Amino acid sequence: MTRSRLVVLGATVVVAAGAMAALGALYLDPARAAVGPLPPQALSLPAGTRYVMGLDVKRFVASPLYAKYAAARTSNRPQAFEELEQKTGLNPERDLDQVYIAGSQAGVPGRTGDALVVVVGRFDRAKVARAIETEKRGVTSKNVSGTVVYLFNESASGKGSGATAFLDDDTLVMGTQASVEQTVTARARGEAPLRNNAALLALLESVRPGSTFWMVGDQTLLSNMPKAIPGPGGPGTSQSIELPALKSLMVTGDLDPQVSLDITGEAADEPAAKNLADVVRGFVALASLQANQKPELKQLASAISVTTEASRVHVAARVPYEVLDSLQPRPPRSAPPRPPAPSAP
Amino acid sequence: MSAIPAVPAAAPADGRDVSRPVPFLRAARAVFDLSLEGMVWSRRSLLMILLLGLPAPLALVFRTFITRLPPRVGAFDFYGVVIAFYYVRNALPLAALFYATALIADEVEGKTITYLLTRPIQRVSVLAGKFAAYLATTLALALPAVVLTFFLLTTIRGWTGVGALVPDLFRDMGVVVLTLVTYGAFFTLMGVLLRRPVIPGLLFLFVWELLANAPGYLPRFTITAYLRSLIHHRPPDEGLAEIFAQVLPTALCLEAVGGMIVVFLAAAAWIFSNREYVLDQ
Amino acid sequence: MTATLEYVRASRWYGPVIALNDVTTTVGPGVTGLLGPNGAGKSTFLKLAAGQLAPSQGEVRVLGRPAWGSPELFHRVGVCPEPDAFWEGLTGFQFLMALLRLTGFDDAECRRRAEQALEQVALTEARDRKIGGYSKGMRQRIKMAQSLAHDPQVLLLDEPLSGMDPVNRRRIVDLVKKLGREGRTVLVSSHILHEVEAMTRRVLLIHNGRILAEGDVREIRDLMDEHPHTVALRARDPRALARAVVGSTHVLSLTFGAEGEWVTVQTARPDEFYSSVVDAAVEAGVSEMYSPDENLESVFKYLVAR
Amino acid sequence: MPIYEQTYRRYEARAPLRTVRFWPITREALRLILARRAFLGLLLVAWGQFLFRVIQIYVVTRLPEAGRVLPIDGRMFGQFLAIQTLFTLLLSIFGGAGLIANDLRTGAILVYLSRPLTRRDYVLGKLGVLMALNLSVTLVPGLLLYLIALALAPDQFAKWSLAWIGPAVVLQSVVTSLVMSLIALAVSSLSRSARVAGLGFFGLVFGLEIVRGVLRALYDRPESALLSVQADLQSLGNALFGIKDRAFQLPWAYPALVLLAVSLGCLAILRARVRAVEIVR
Repeated sequence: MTRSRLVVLGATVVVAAGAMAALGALYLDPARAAVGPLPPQALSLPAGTRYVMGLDVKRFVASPLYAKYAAARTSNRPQAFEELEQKTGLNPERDLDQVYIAGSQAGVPGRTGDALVVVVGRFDRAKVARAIETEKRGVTSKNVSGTVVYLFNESASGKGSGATAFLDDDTLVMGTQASVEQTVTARARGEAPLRNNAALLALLESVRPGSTFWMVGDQTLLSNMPKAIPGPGGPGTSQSIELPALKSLMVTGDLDPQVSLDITGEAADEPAAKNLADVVRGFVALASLQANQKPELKQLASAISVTTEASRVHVAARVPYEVLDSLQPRPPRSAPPRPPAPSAP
Repeated sequence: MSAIPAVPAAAPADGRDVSRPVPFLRAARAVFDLSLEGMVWSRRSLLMILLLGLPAPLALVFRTFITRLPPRVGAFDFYGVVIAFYYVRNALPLAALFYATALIADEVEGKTITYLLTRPIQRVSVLAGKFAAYLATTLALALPAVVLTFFLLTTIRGWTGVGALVPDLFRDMGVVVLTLVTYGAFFTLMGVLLRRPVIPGLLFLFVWELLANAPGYLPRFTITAYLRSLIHHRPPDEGLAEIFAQVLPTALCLEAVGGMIVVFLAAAAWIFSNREYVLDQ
Repeated sequence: MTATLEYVRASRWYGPVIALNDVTTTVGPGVTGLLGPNGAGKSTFLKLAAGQLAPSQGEVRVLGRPAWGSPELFHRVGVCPEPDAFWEGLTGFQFLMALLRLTGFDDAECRRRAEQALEQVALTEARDRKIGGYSKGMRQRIKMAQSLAHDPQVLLLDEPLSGMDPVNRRRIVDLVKKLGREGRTVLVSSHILHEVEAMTRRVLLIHNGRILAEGDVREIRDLMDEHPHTVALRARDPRALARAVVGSTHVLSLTFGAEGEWVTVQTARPDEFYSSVVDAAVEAGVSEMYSPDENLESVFKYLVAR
Repeated sequence: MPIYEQTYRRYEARAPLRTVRFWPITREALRLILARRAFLGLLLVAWGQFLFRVIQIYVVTRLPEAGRVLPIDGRMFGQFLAIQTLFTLLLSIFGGAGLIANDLRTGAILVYLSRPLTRRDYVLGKLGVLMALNLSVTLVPGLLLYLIALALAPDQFAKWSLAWIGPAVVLQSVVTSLVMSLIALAVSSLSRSARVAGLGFFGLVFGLEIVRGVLRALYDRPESALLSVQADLQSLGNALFGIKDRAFQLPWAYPALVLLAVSLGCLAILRARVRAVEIVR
């Protein structure tokens, strides 16, 4: 066994062990049972869901952005958190794991949309239930296939403006009454209506679990997005650039150690994708050309890369926090405090 | 003068079939064993061992000093930089140039080619055996480093979420193999074609392959554009070089890369089989 | 005599230089010396037989098959190349094992043949030393070993004795003679004439890419009657001997050696001279007699001078 | 008329040994290199940038506002020499890779060292070859460019405030050529094959540059620039020509120190490796 052969054998062993460990990690990973980043209980969301957003609270709280936000606001921690903790014993920073928002029509003008919020964490169910019941007024409860659903300001016709319910010990769902009830019934029957929405599942599968926040959706997510954006001349000028309709959008992002964003948009076809990519490239090039006035713009521009793959446009941005700080408009320097007026003789 | 009785031309006692060359695989295996000896464990490989193995210690530095030296890039992004920028764009093609151009040139330069060409084996099995030794050597140096780098970087926050990144690891290992085979085939052809392949090789890698960032159809005339499109890491490059980066469809890339490997190796085998090696006295 | 190597109007040129010029010959079993000065075309002649070069014109066949492009021939052909080049990192034993594996033997057979070949060239005790550390003689012998380890029927040896000390030289000469006696076809190329003379009497003289002559040295010499034969004799009374032979018509000239014991006679018809000189030799007390230009060197000189 | 004895006469070396003993080595090697057509092609490409700069000076003197896009001042020479450094890399491989490696392989070093030459003369001779090659693409075009600038734009350049450009070009060219030559020679002495030496040299210089690229993407600390020889040379050039660059913020003393250490290291390698006989263990 010559030394060269020993090296090759050793390498094969290392690679094989690595592959075994990787396969092990792949199949034993808890997130495995679900669809992409979604936990199993979220599969009881209605089949008509057209967009889903998710926030990993644990990662968000641990991120430098939150630390910066918490440091800035230490003096007046949000009152809402204080009240919430006294009433329900729930400290969002400590107890919440994930928050998902899903719906079918996102803010269609004139209709409030049927958004649903699913909160996963550790709850003291009794305390939360009592807190909801002792809400001042308009809280009633009804039993939907064995699960208590709380309705807020239930009208005469039995329609509440909002509803909430515990899907299980660590999952709370809130939203319009219809969608909450639909979800609760599906959950009780053990169905997973979301699995029938193949398009959304495909998008969810491509989301990298473990990212701090993510968002997937088809046209409805974009329906309230502006159709045209102001031309390079600035908002006042006449010409504006038509945005090609996107069939679907997927955004994933991380906040540690820098703000990193990966946006993938599926355009109607390849030319549309190239057109959209060129628009984004135009903006990035524009930003870097104005670098001499604002050097941080150049850094921002070089942190963005745009690539097209068939009908998909992929924009990747890696923005360090110092760049973000330098981009924020500096608070107007408050006038130096005027010397106290000389006291009257 | 009495005629000396000739040794009968019948098959020798050990039953070898002397009417045909040694079977291809057996000959290639013997050439592989002979070539591997001086390839991995030799002073000339020292630099390539460092170049191909370096990312693993770099990842270790990244991981251990992550608190004292806050990095600008996330762990998984750094892994992407290692695969896309360090390996596929630079280190692997350089290793291919280093080893593949020498497959035959070494033997000719050292005048030991005669021993190989006076054996009952087809010349194409000589090339196959040497190419396999090149692959074994470079993969033995690169793949463990890729695996170690991946685990060192993705398990910084524990093993949760690593499972989801595993498909990336296997895809990257596949692209590392494809990169070494493709560039290996190309530089084997160059090594057989040219007497001095080093400077043309370097000019190809670091001047011609810049076309990969050009707009339009130009990237399709390079090798790196296809290989880069096969990996899904998009590390933001300095400046606007990446601005025109386009990702070629995976199917096209696999076809192009496969075609290149077959064409380059077939051409190299044909040239090597028909060339006379007149070793100057 | 069945022909092992056949050259049919074979020519080979490198650009304007003609290395081998329209050669037709055959080489059969036994040891054949391929002789000629440097640049005469010996290496080209040998490389054509070893399938390293393709003939520019004509045909070269080994054991009935074209030499170029028939790798299967090397089951039965062994080549000992001229360059002193090795994989320096391998030991002698590993070198033989690697090349025997390339010849298609399995490991046990390789080991047996490698040890046997090392024994034949007396390198058994240096088997596990790196070739990089071998002396010049040992390197030449390990090169011989690799050419005969697979028991070939044809052996092509390119300058096998170059740079060897007398002891190793003697050992290789005996080995080649033994191989020739076993009926193998051994073609030994060399530009040192007395080396070849020690191994065989059958030669192939080559010069400027052409074959000057082929066959037994003495036959060639006898065919060259335009050059008188020289016979040197040592006698007790050289003057008496001279008086006895000077009368014969075939004696062309007579020279007396400086010490007064030697007489050198130039004769046109050596056979007649040998028969007529017997009685005179007894009376003059001849103690020694030999023919200085019967050897290869002079034959070659005469042929080249043509 | 007496007949003189023509037999052997003993040679008494009366003439003193020449002082510059290494020059024949340099001259012969250069003659061999200049005879190769490929070298002239490489030289032509290396002088391409010189032509571009001359045109740039001419255009800016005719259309002053073009100067805003392509300013012609002291910094232009710094950028010129920075780009030429890449050509010293190629020329060192082309001319230098085999300088000592071939002598070690063929044993020609025995022939050199059996002449009245010390090992220092041998190294100086070989170094002379590389210095000539490298200076021919840095110092010669650099000074020529400065003279042309003086001629074409006297009002801009013929000023005492810009008189430092000449000496700065000389210093930067000599330092660049010396460092690249020493490294190429040291690597050439570490191998017995010119191809391995050439690629080893490129792998070393370019490998360090890739590692710096990775570390910069990772930590963006100026110290990472010390790691790469090219970056050190560029830092020195920036300091000499007053070029501000975000990537090279360290004071010039550090890169200068690194280059000095690298040069001494190369000399140590040469002292150890340039030897008549190599002991095979």
